[in-house]
Amino acid sequence: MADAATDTNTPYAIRTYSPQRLKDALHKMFLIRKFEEGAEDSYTRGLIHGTMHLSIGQEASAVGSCMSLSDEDKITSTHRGHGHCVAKDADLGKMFAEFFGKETGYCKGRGGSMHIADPSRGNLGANGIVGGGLPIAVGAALSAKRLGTGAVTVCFFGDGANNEGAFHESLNMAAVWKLPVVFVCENNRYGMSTSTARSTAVKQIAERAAAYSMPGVTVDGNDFSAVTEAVDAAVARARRGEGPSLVENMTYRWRGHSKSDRNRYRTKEEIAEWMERDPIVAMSKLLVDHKILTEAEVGALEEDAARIIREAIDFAAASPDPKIEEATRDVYTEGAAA
Amino acid sequence: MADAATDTNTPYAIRTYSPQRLKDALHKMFLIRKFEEGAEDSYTRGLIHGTMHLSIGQEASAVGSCMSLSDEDKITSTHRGHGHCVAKDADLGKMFAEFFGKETGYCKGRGGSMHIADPSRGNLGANGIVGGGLPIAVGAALSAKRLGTGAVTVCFFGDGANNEGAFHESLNMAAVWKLPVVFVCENNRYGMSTSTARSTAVKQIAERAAAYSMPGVTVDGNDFSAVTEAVDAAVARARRGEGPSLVENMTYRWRGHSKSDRNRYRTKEEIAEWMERDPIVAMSKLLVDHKILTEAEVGALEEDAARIIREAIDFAAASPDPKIEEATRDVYTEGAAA
Amino acid sequence: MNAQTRTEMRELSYAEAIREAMDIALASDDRVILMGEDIGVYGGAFQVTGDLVEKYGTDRVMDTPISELGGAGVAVGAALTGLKPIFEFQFSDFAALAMEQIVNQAAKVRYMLGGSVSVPLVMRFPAGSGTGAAAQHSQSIEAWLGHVPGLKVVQPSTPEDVKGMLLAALEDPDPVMIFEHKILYKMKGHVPEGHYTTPIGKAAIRRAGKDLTIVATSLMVHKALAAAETLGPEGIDVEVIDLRTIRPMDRETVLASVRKTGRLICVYEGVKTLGVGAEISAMVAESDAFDFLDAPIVRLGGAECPIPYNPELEKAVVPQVPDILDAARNLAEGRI
Amino acid sequence: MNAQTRTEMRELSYAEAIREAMDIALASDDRVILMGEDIGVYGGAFQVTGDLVEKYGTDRVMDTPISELGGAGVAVGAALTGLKPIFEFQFSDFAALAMEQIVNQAAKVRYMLGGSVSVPLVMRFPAGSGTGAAAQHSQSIEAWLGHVPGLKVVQPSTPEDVKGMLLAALEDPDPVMIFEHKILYKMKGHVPEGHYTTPIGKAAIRRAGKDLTIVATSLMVHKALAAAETLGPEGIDVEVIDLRTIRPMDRETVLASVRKTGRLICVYEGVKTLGVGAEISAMVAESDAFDFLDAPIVRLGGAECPIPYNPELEKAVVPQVPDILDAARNLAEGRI
Ligand SMILES: Cc1ncc(C[n+]2csc(CCOP(=O)(O)OP(=O)(O)O)c2C)c(N)n1
Ligand SMILES: Cc1ncc(C[n+]2csc(CCOP(=O)(O)OP(=O)(O)O)c2C)c(N)n1
Ligand SMILES: [Mg+2]
Ligand SMILES: [Mg+2]
Repeated sequence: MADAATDTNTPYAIRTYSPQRLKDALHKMFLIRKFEEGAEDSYTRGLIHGTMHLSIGQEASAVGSCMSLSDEDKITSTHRGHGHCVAKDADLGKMFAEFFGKETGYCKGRGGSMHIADPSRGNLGANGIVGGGLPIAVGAALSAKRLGTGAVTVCFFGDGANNEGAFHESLNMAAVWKLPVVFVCENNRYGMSTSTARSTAVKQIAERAAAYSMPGVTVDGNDFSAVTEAVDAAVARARRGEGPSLVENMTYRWRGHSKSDRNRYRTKEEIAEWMERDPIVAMSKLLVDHKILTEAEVGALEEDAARIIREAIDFAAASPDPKIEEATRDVYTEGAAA
Repeated sequence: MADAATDTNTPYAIRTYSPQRLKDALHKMFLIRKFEEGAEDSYTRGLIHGTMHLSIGQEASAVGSCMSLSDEDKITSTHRGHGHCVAKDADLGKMFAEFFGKETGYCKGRGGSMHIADPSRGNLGANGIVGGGLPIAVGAALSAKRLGTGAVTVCFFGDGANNEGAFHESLNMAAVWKLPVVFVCENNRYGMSTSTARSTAVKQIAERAAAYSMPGVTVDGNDFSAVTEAVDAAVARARRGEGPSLVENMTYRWRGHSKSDRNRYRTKEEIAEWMERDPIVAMSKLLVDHKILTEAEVGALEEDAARIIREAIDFAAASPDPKIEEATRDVYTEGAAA
Repeated sequence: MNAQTRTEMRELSYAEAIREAMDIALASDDRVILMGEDIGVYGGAFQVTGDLVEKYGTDRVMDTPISELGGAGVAVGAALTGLKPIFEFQFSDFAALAMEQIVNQAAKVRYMLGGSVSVPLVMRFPAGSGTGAAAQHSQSIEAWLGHVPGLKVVQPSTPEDVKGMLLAALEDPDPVMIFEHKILYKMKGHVPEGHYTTPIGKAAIRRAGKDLTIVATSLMVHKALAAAETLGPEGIDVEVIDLRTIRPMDRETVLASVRKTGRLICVYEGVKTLGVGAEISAMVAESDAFDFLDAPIVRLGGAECPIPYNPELEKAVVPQVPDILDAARNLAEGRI
Repeated sequence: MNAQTRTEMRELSYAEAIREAMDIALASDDRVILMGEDIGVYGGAFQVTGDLVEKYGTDRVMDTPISELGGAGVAVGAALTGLKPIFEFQFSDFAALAMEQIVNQAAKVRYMLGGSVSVPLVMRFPAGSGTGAAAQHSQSIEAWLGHVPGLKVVQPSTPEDVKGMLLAALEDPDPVMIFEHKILYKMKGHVPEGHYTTPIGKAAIRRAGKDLTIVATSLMVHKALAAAETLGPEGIDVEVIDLRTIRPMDRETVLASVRKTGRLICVYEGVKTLGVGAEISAMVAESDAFDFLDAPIVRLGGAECPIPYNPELEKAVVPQVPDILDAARNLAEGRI
């Protein structure tokens, strides 16, 4: 690989993004991994009150899908949303603070893991309702079109969500109105314990795009470049005013659905097999192979991510709790007309 | 056409059904037409309190789709359900009585046009909620499969209903569980004022069957034989335990959506064009061409239908109103456990 | 007659008043859009949007597919990102399909996000019985939404109020749900021209009286007023309060009236049990006004059944003027 | 210890009691099926179905796709045609997606069809706050369904009751909605073996008292009992009524108690406004028991906000034992 950048076999991401952006992408993937591990650890140590849904193993999908987005562009996320937040440039301290229920958190401790959002970065938020974000994403795309902002919305959802009526209604409206939205299905093969084979009457969810006359493509969701190539094309199409697309990232969550999962619906072998296909290892190798980073630099990136997460956790741990007497603040807008 | 029954060009219905059944089918189509005209007339004369949705122009779809069903088989119907009722052998007197809000009506005057049902004939009822009958049909098919009754459910719904989330969820579950249900979309090109082009991101609704890995076919819904051929095949498939199908009957409603319709969304020419394609005229011609009926016999059938409807209206008009003091009867089952 | 007098005399129907409010909003604020099923060329199932699509085009008066959940969610997303949608349910009954987006999203997102966003969304719900449309097209479900923090819920009873409250709702940064009784659409009344707002959260005393308070909502306000006219000459002087807003409820106006009259009847069309009148009654029973009560608090609500089709049954299952008369006489004469 | 004593002493958790009821039903009636998300091999989000799928197979313990509206509708259709489905919502919050089928179909179809069908359907709703799952996974929406004629709505508060009421629900030809507080799932208590039913529509007096009546629902029953234990030695003798059924409400038991004590506190977790306590209060205020009231009727309900994530805030927005103590003391000492 003498001259990667001109080789036609060079992966899309390498051809398309600057070394700096690629390094940043890998850094974000490390941040997600470390965030999730830190979250898990905090849970084990009893610092977390509720449950959580970890996205370890899905980092390429989150980061790859946001590569061509700016702060003006929007995303809607899911219950498994930490990775999307990080991909959309959230502040890690505020994320952990939210996770710890602190006043300094993104939601001032009111929302928790399932509701982290950062509107300033175009992140309209995680969502506790499976499929809940789909029509909201379409609404954001409607705003963009109507207000002429040029913004695109990337709507994350899971394979399980694809069986919600909201999926159907949302894709249909987006297509009828030719809205600038990209539906990114993170197909990790299970909605909780229920495999797509037992829940979904089609082999690949991307096949359902045809029911809305929109392009649909399935890619290896653990291959950063493949994700980027597919989503970037869909984002570009949306920006050109040609309407929505559906991209299906095949991926896998290493951990159980949430903390109550006994992992009875899948085998250890299957999990091990997918852990072999670690998206971060693959991305690291890609960048090393293309001489964008050395092994040592990869290690340094990982360590830096670990440090940031430690600091984020420290920030969160040291942050104040919300005041009890303010429990009902922000239900309505203060000083509103009525 | 010397020997129609052996001619390979002979339409399916002629090849398949006895002359008596075909005559009965045409008779039912006349009954539907006359029922709707009688309903309209009653409305104009102020005998009807609410609104109504007439199916004039769609008679072949209703009757054709029920040809291979017995009383054990179920249907679920829609707000535009009079035709389905008649096709499933409802008593016309009880139908009109219901329409007039009488105690002798199918629903004892509690339900009205949008809720006529005849469980004894397997008709689970019209439905005021667009798409409301779809999951109910799947549930009926689940019962049939689980209880081993061999019954099939035909689920009628409109083109407008195909954009409801309930459509998606229902077809998906029916397919995943391989249930004996046939989804019959009566595509009359409009949901109220909204054309499929403006509401539905696919050209033919049958294309959406692929999203559920089930067969989907579009037929001329005003061609009795074509409807019968498609639905019978789907019913047979369901009976064989091979799962659900989607059949799309292209048809047209001659009248406005309901009595509040100013018909602003379509042209007179379009209406006239479709009136040329009267399914009853076509069916009459089919039976005359195949020497199953003479013109005179067709006229006699029509007249008989008109007589039955007159008698039904007379029965309804002479029937008693429900008693006011029984307004809250039948909310719960009397003498129930709790 | 000078211009001003003419203005003051101007009468519009309730539906026209809504349309005028939407017209004003569309004309003055680019961010306002209308969404709903058949609100464009059809003019809306109840002809409320009428010909607005001709004036503002299909980009701003948008026919949605028959997708209540998705449509409501699109409106939520649009409201979160710069638009001000006015979303029409064709019948309030169909909101049952969209409760997820209304309750789990629109109502909660501001709070869940710690106040970093707001949802300037208006939803309109044609509600109530009396049209012969039976059980799935005649419900009064305002109590459901009245139970949901984060929403504001109003039930204007006059053309003037519905215009003013719709315009107030549009100025409100939070989601406002407007329940419009279908039977009111054709009712005429005085409607001021131009832009004005009617406050959300304030009840109106429609008739002052000293013997007995009736708190009524929506169409029932008119029935209560009719009853009050009959009762006056009988020596029962009724104060009629039009609650107007279900959430937040105007405690003070109601309590002040009860302190004065000592007797209360709540009249509402929704099912009696857990309907709006339950809250009115409980609000009074837990307040200092309790001490002024001379008799039990009477509720006249809808019967415990779905709305039947037959017109006589349909009337029988919601409060009518004679029911109010009976209750008021019994109460005033100490028979309760 | 003989066999009978052993039986009487047997303790199960609330979740185990539900599972036992479903096991009995599945074993004795072929028409019973369980439906819900992840109720099979996963055992249910709260491990209520547990290992039942191993005993009865996936045909009778059916994992549904994540399709609440459709799933609920399938259950309605199945109930109409010969099966007896027990449908589990994973969290009651998601019922917002299925209100159409629950309210417009299941509740109304018998009435709309003039009594020619019935819907023997049981739905289970894991409800309430206290698990740190925030605003979209912690709601108490029983008041919505309590407002709907055609449904029966219960909130069992003990392992014994939840088993008996689930079995009663299965014998009931009409749709019965069971709200199960998630915090109760692990609570242990005596549960009789075998088949028995606990009547729907009957409240239970959990503690007799003469000074003050507390009517509580679900988890709040236990908080009320804890408060009563503290208040007894202070000379405030509290009668604690476990309402158990929201629809139809047991008027007589509540009124009899209020006639005796003259003081009433309603304690419920749902949002205060238009929550279950509003109906309890209004029911008393309109009855002859009104004349026996010595003080206003106090309601302790959920705060007017979504359920927050932070555990301290989460506790603060629903009634706790100290809130009940305060209210009871104030009421008993005439400070209200
Ligand atoms: C409407 C709704 N139904 C059910 C749930 C419970 N639930 C949370 S996540 C989940 C599985 C979602 O699967 P999928 O969409 O594939 O996302 P994944 O968890 O695999 O990332 C379920 C059933 C929910 N939160 N919302
Ligand atoms: C959930 C719901 N949304 C909207 C309506 C109002 N509505 C009644 S019929 C109808 C059009 C239905 O169109 P389609 O399914 O094509 O049936 P058609 O009337 O053409 O027979 C609408 C919007 C309704 N009854 N239910
Ligand atoms: Mg998944
Ligand atoms: Mg149509």
